[in-house]
Order: sequence, then structure tokens, then C-alpha cells
Amino acid sequence: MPEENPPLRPLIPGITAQFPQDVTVLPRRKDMLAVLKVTPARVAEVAKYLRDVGSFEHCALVSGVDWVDHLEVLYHLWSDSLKGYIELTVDLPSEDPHVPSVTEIWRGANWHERETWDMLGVRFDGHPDLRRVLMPEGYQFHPLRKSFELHEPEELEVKARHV
Amino acid sequence: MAQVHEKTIKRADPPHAAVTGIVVYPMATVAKQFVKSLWRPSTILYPFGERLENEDFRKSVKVASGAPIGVGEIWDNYRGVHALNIKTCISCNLCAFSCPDTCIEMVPVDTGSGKTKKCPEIDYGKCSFCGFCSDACPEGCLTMTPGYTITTNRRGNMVYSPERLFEVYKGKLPQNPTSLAAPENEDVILLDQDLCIGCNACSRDCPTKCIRMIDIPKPEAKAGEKLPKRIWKEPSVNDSECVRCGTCISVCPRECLYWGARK
Amino acid sequence: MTATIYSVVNALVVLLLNLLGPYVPGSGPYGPFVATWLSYLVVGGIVLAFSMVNVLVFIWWERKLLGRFMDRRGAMHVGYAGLLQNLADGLKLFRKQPFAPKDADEMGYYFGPTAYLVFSMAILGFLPISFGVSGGLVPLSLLVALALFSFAPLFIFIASWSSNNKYSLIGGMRTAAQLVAYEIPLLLAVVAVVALTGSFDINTIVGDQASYGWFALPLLLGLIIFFIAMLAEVERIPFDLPEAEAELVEGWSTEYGGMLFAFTMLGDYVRALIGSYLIVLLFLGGWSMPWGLSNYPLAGLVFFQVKTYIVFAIFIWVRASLPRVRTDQLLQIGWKRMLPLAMANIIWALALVVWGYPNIHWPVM
Amino acid sequence: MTHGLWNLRIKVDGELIVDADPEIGYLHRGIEKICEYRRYNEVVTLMDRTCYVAGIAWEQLYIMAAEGALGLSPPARAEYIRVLSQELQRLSSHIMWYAAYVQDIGLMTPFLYGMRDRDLILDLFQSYTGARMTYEFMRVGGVRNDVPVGFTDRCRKVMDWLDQRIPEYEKVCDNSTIFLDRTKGIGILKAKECLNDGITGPMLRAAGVARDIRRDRPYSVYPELDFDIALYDEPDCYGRYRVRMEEMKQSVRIVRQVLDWLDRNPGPVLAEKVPRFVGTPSPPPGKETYVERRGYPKGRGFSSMEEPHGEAMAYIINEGAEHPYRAKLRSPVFVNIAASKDYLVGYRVSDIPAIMGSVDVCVGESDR
Repeated sequence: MPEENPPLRPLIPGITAQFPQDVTVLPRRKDMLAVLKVTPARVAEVAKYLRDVGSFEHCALVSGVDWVDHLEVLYHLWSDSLKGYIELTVDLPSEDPHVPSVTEIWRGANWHERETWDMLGVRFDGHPDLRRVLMPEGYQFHPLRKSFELHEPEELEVKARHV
Repeated sequence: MAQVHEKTIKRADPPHAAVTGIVVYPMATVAKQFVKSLWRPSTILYPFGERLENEDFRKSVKVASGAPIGVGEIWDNYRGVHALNIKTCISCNLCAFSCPDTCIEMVPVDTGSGKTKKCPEIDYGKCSFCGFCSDACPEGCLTMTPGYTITTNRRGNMVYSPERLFEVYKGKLPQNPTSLAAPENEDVILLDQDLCIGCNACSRDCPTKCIRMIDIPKPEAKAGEKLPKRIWKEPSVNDSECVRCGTCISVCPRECLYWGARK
Repeated sequence: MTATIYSVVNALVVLLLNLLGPYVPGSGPYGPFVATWLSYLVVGGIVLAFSMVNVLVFIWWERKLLGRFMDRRGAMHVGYAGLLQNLADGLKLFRKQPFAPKDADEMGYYFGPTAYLVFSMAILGFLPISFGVSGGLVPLSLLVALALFSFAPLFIFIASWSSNNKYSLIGGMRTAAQLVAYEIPLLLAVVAVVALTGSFDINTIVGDQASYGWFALPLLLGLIIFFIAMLAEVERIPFDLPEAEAELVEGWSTEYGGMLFAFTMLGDYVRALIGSYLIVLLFLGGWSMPWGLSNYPLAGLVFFQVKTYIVFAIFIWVRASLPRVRTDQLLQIGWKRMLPLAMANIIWALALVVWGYPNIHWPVM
Repeated sequence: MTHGLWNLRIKVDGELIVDADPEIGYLHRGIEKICEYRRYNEVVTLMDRTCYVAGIAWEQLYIMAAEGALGLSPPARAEYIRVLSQELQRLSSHIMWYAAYVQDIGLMTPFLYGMRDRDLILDLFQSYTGARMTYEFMRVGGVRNDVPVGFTDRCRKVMDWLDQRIPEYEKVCDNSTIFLDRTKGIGILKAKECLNDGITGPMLRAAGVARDIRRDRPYSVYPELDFDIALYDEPDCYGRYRVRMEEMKQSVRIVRQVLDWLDRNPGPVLAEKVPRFVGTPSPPPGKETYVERRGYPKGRGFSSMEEPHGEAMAYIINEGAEHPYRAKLRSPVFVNIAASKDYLVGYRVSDIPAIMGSVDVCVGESDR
């Protein structure tokens, strides 16, 4: 059993009781109140529970990591009463990753999810407007995937000379 | 312990704002500044002001109506054009290694006695003036100076050859004193003895000549075992002289040298 | 008193033509015709030169003053203290190739700023600028000046419409709305002055002020209304909505470049010049000087110009200290505040007349 | 409005805005991707360019996350110098905001005043970091160098100067009817909507929500310092202006405390046990086997801080290589722009500069 954080004492057992199959409590890091691992299907419900019961009213960040064999989507939520962040991680397959959108729960997650789609190619089901944000429309790649290689500076230089 | 309060700001309307507020307050404030700046406008007439001697310049530039705080002063640790002392440069490549913008290229320089050595050539078209090169320089021969007038109308003029950087060094610009001290517990060069073939490449290319090839005893071949084909020498690094440039690692053909904590 | 610049020029031209005798067509049957048009040209040239010199100094004056208001120096490099900077800018703009955008209506595009500048400058032909110095003697000179002054929205709208650009069009619409809204308080403020003098002739108005004191004192409210309305008329901050650079790129002159852009800017400044002139003429005593010096035209001209520059300095001061208002706020100020105030001002002026201004017999309490 | 390039598509009904769709990405430089190819200290050069008016804030943000990922901690003096940099940066950023904001609604004079006073702060930065805008000052495990001799006195002089100037800024705006007309009641976004939209920083505090990461989740040496959190009860442009003005005064207060501390406590500014690999040479390309041999620590670093624009976060994953495996930056401006539909609809086209200016948009930061 991982070390528990006093402010979260009522919440963590509550959430594990509510979603026994879908939430795993990971070892706590010192910069987080708690780190929870959630199965992809129940993310929106866990998020809603955290907002309504756990008073995590601020969705600070939705981001992702490409671990080559799988993708990881991270949610960082902030609570004004607990004064800290909680981290949700979701593991997704590399091919055709889908996860429910939390835009309905926090409108602020809208562009974060768009960016995660843009950069890592994670599809957020139920997102009202899943377009690219930073890269142009019709761009072929998801640049933060590890399969997207940067050019070596020397190569770029050679190219620039020939242009 | 700290005192942190929440402070809700009251509305700032003074009671007479309805009467005087329309234009009088802002116009009066601006007019006050106008009168002050009639005598001392804050502008620094850059190309003209610069021609003053440095000390006079510092004294003469004042903020309007204020105590002379010293606008436009260039302090000595300003990161501007580099100065290179070619004579003490040991061609260790550290500046080129540590450059995030790959704007440093090591080019051969004639040392005078018929020999050449490699010294950094800097392309200011790419340089971001981060100072990592001068931080990394173990000999303190590549420093950054307060010089900032590198503007030119030809792209080629932005590339400063080592000789040109040496001219900056010879000029009277004050030297940038900052240099990162080497950490106490820094890594050292370690040798994977099984892989070494004793080829001498590391010792040959070491800029500080701190690698010496020492003889190791040739083991007796056991029955049925074939001894590896190699020269029976291996490098020994003098840590106090080593500048941790990594040249030996990059020239090693067998990847047998590596960084690591001292055992 | 009856000599105008036009009559002097005409006399000189006729004399010249007579001297040249049979070698030029001036002596033939078309002689008077040629002489008249030749003198029109010369007077036009004089007005052009006068207005351009004034505008260049105006821009310099604005640059320097605004600079000091903002704690900087203003133009410094070309000429002494940047005096020639505007000439350099003008030369640069003059050398640019004039061209119209692809889908612009070329005729309107070229016509708009040109007419804007020309009609603004033409006012100077009617304004007396010193004791006995004026381009042409027109009995209703004030009326003519204000009529020409109110042409501007039309040309701005033509220019913005034919630019075929949404920013230009919005700027042009705003200009039209703004100028129309502020034309009325402006004219009503003038009505008060006219009521006091009983004449539309600027010479008479200035003469009255020389005799009885500046109208700024009895008609202070009128001066303030006229000043604010003039700020809006010449599109200066806080009423420079037509070229609000934060929301419309450059307002109605977005698509203009080169000399046409110079025309729009020159037109603005000529209008500012005329606005300052009108304020000085109507409220600040024109060229009338204390100590009975009014009989020296040149001294009067200098005095008049100094007053004009001081008035323009107040324009600049306002620009340096106030932000821009919003469209709806601008129109609200125009219709809801300025108009009633202007009405009140007229009533006040009429009361003054009834009480026998300038020798006021206050009604018995 | 002034800070960078972005595109706002609006649908209007006459002059009223009925729909807004912001588009960003024109300044996207792929900083998060480049971070994965640079050694830990070298990333600092990128962080300066993330937000070009608050460079050092992003440096510290990244450095704190990197230190978390590498398991290092800086000495106390370095922390104080960092906090000093933060507050100077907040001052410079807010002054820049003020200058640009009043310029946006049509008054240019304060722009020049602001730039004049910001220049003094940039001179201060230059005197100890060596550059005016791209500082490259923070290092993993500390800062690059100590403040020079005579710096604290000079900095106090500038703070005294700002004490006189900030009331002057307020005088130009607070009593100007036109300024109040342009800002009061414009761009209202209530506290509840702010929370839902994830809006942070002065915009949130203008709505009356007392969230300040400096107090709520203290980092660096903020627990040692006294300051007030500026709040305002009306979430309009004017409230945001008031909050920023008050924050500037609070920053001056913090800087004074830090200067007193720096005078009393000399010491090292770089941690002693910084592994060499975070900054200087690496194995040559193609010889990654050495990285595995060295047994670097692995870990994840997370930091969040109160940047001048709001709550910024960095998340760095260290997989035991010379480079971060993944670096994620959360820009407050990104979120604040994303919500622009909520506070633009219902106002006029002429209000767009006033509203978006009050958000303090820095597109370099939102696009990264």
C-alpha cells in the first residue's frame, strides 16, 4: 500500500471503492498529492468524481508521453482546498489510441486535449471540436511521437544552403 | 515565517474624480513629465552617445528628473562578442561541444612555428550568446566581452575567425569574469580494459597530453585459448590535468573509454 | 483693407502681361481671361506653399512636443533638431510608385485622397490670416470655410469604399458617422459667435474681438465645444477612431501607400491647421494684438501663427494624455452631451445679444 | 494584442461579437520537441525564447522540474537570487503589459514611460545575468553566477525609482474618464467561469479567487517572504489592471526583502554535486551505449509556479539519458486565449483590443 497523504485520506479510499477495477494508486511522488492510474474507459467518470467529491475544480494540464510501445496520457488537477496537484495517468495503445474527453467536465481542458491530439495523435472521444491547434490543418504527422525524427542541425544546414 | 495576506484592492476613485477626472488628472501628470523632460529626456542617443568614453558616458546619461541610476551602462559581465586568446587555447573542442547552436567550428590556425592547431571560429549569425562556451573553456582563453557592435551588412562578416577573435582579445575590452568552476565530484574518464586494443589514439589526440600509454603485462595464453590481437598498452589518465573534454572518447575506435564516477 | 493676395497677384500679372506686350497671348482678346487664370494659378501656388510649409512645421512641432510629453526627444537627425525630417519623409514617399490594389475602384481610389487634400487646402484661399492679408475677399468667408471643411467625409468615404478593404470601409463609415455627428455642435458653436458679431465675415469677427475683447471670455463654453468638436473633426486622439490602429489596421487609409498616403496625412494636418486657425480666429482674437499694433500685417501674421501653434500644442497635449474612446461612446458624447451644450451656448449668446453685448446691461434682479 | 502573432476570427452582428474562434500556432517552434534533443542545461537557452517578456520565469520553471527529475537541490543563495529574478521579471513583464495595454486602447505616452522604466530593470538583469532579454542564467543545481558587487544598492535605487513611478502610471489611467469608460464593465468573466475555463493569474484574481501558487504551493524561498495577494472584486478589464498594479507594488516589496537577505548571507550559488553530464560534453553521436553504462538517475520532475501571466507548469521525464525524455510546458496564456470566446461574446469590435490586452497575451509562450 503506497504512503498516504493526510489531506487525501478520505478521498483515496473513496475513489478506490467507487472504481475498484479501474483506479490503481501508484507510489506517491513528493510533488504530487497522489498519482492514480486509471483505465481509459472510465477516465471521464473518475474525473467527474474528483471534481465533484474531491473538489479538484481546476484542470491544469492534459498532456501525453510517447513510450514507443504505448502512449501515456497525463491529467494534472488542482484543488484550491487541498492546495496541491493530483496526477492521473492513462495508458493507451500506440495504434489508434482513444480516451474519453473531459471537456464536458472542465471547459479549460478543451485546448489541452486538442494539443495532445495534435502532438501525439490521441483521439478524445466526445470532444466538441477536435482540430489541430499548433500545427496547420492537414498536417500529416504528430510531432511529439518518438517516431518523428528531428533533422540533425548539420542536415538542416546543408538543406538551407541548397534552398 | 512569512506573512501572506489576501488584499482586495479598494476602488481607487477619489471623491473629486467626477469633477477633475475627465481630463485634468492625466493631463496634469503628463504635463509634469513634460516639464521634467524638457531638461533631461531619457533618450540615449545611441550611436552618438556611445562615442563618449565609457566613464563619461555613464555619468552623463541620466533619467529625466531622477537620480542618476545609470541607464545604458554595460556591465563587465555582459555577454557580447567573444575574445579568444589563441596562444593559450589547447584545442580541446569543449566550446564546440557545448554550443547548443552549433555555431562554433574548430578551424586550423597557424601557431607560428609551422604547426597548426584547431581553434574556434564563431558564426554570430547563429550564436545566441548563451555563454556555455566560455563557461566550458577549461583554460579561460575563450571569454565573452561587453562588445556588442557586430552589425554588418554582409552575412560572411558575421563569421569571426580565430584571428579576429584574438584581435578582440588584444583590444582593451574588459574580460568577462564568469566561468563555471568544475564540480567537486565530477566524472572521470574510465576504461573498459577488455575492449581496449592499445591503439594510442586517445593519447595522441588528448589536448592536454594527460593520457599516457602504459605497458601492461601480456598474459600467458592458456591451452586452447587465443589471445586477442592487440598492442599490450593501455591509457592512464592523469585526472588533475584532464579537462574532461571527451576528445579521447570520441576518437576511440572501440568505444572502450567512458564517463563514470571514480571507483 | 480691400487688397487681397488675389488682387495683388492679379495686378502684377496684368502688369507683366502688358510689359511683355505682343509676344504673349495676354494682350489679345483673351487677355483678361488669361490674366485671371494665370493669377488663380499663382495664388494657388502661394496657398500650396504656405500650407505645405505650415504643415511641415506642424508635423515637426507635433513630433518634438509629443516626444517631450513622452519623455523622449522626437526627431533628431535630419537637419537642426530634426527640422528637415518631414521633408525627408515626404521625399521618400514621393519616390514610391503609386499603385492601386487589384480589386480597387481606381478612379475613386486616386480621387479620394487627392480631393481630400485639395479641398482642405482650398479653405486657406478664403481665410484671412492677418490684418488685410487674405487669399480672396469673400463676404461670407466663414460660411465658405465651414462648407468646404465639411466636404471631407464624402471624399474619405469615396476613398475607403473604393479601396475594397474591410478595414478601410469600416474606417470610412466611422469617419462619416463621426464627422456628421460633430459637424452640428461645431456649427452651433459658430452660430453663437455669429450671433454676437452679426456677420459671417471673418474680418468683421476679428475686428469685433480687437475692439471688445476675445470671444473666449463671454463664450468659454462655446470655445470648449468648438475645441472638442474640432478634435473630432480633424480625427485626433481621443477621437481618432477612423484610424484606430489596434482594431482597424490604419483605418480608411489602410490601402494607401506612397504619395497617396502622403496626401491623406497632409490632408489630416491641413485640416488640423485650419481647425487651429478657426479656433484662433473665432475665439482667440485672430491677429489682433494688444497695444494697438494691429495695423502691421506682418506682425499680425506672426502673432496669429504663434497663437495657432499654441492651440495645436494643446491638441498635442490632449493626444499625449488621453486614450481613444469607443465608437458608441464617441457618438454618445457627440449627440447626448455636445449637442445640448451647444444649444445652451446659443441661448447664452442670444441672451448676451439681448443684453446688448459688449456694453452689457444686466437685467435688473 | 501586441505580443506576437495570432489570429482571432470573430462573427459579428453589427458591431457586437456573437462568436469568436482564436487560432494560434503561428509562433510554434517545437520547443518541447527540441528539448528532447538537448542536454539539460542547454534547454535553458530555449526557455528564454519561450516567453520573450518573462524569460527567466520560464528558466526557473524548467530548472525546477529538471532538478526534480534529476534529484538535485540548489543552495539557499541561489534560491534567493532566483526569487529576485522572478520578481524583477514580474515587474518588467507587468510594466511591459501596462505599456502595451494603454497603447492598445490608444494612448501612447505610458508606453514610453513603461519602456523607460522597464529598461532600468533590464539593465539590472544585464548587470548580473549578462544579457537583457535572453538571460541563460539558471543552471541545474543553482544559477550561473553570483550578483556583482554593488548590485544590491543599485537595485534598491531602481526600486525607489519604481516606487515613484507606479503611482504615476496609476494617475494617468485611474482618474481618466475615458480610460475608465474603456475598461470598466468590459470583458467580464465571473469567478465560476474562470475556474471552469482553467484561467489563472491576474485574470483569476481580478475575479476574486485567491489562488497564487507562490502561497498555495510554495516553491523556492517564497515561504520566507512577506507579500500580499492582490485581489479585485470585479472581473473586468479594470480589475485586471488594478490587480497587476498592486502586484507590481508587492514585487517591489519582495525584491527589497530579498536584497536584504542577499546582503547578509554570502555563499555558493551552485550546488556541489551537479553531475557533469547536465551541461558539458556528452558521448559522441551514435555511441549511446555509454549512457547506459553510467547509471544515471531516473525520475519525473514536476514544477508549477506563478509566472507573470498565471500558473505555468513544467513536467519533465528523465529516462537516464543526457536529454530529457519528454518535456511538457503548460502555458497560462494558452488557456487564457482558449477561453477568449467566453469573455469576448457580447462586447463590441472596438472592445477587442481592450479585452485581449487585459488578458496579457504572449503568443510566444502559448505556442512554444
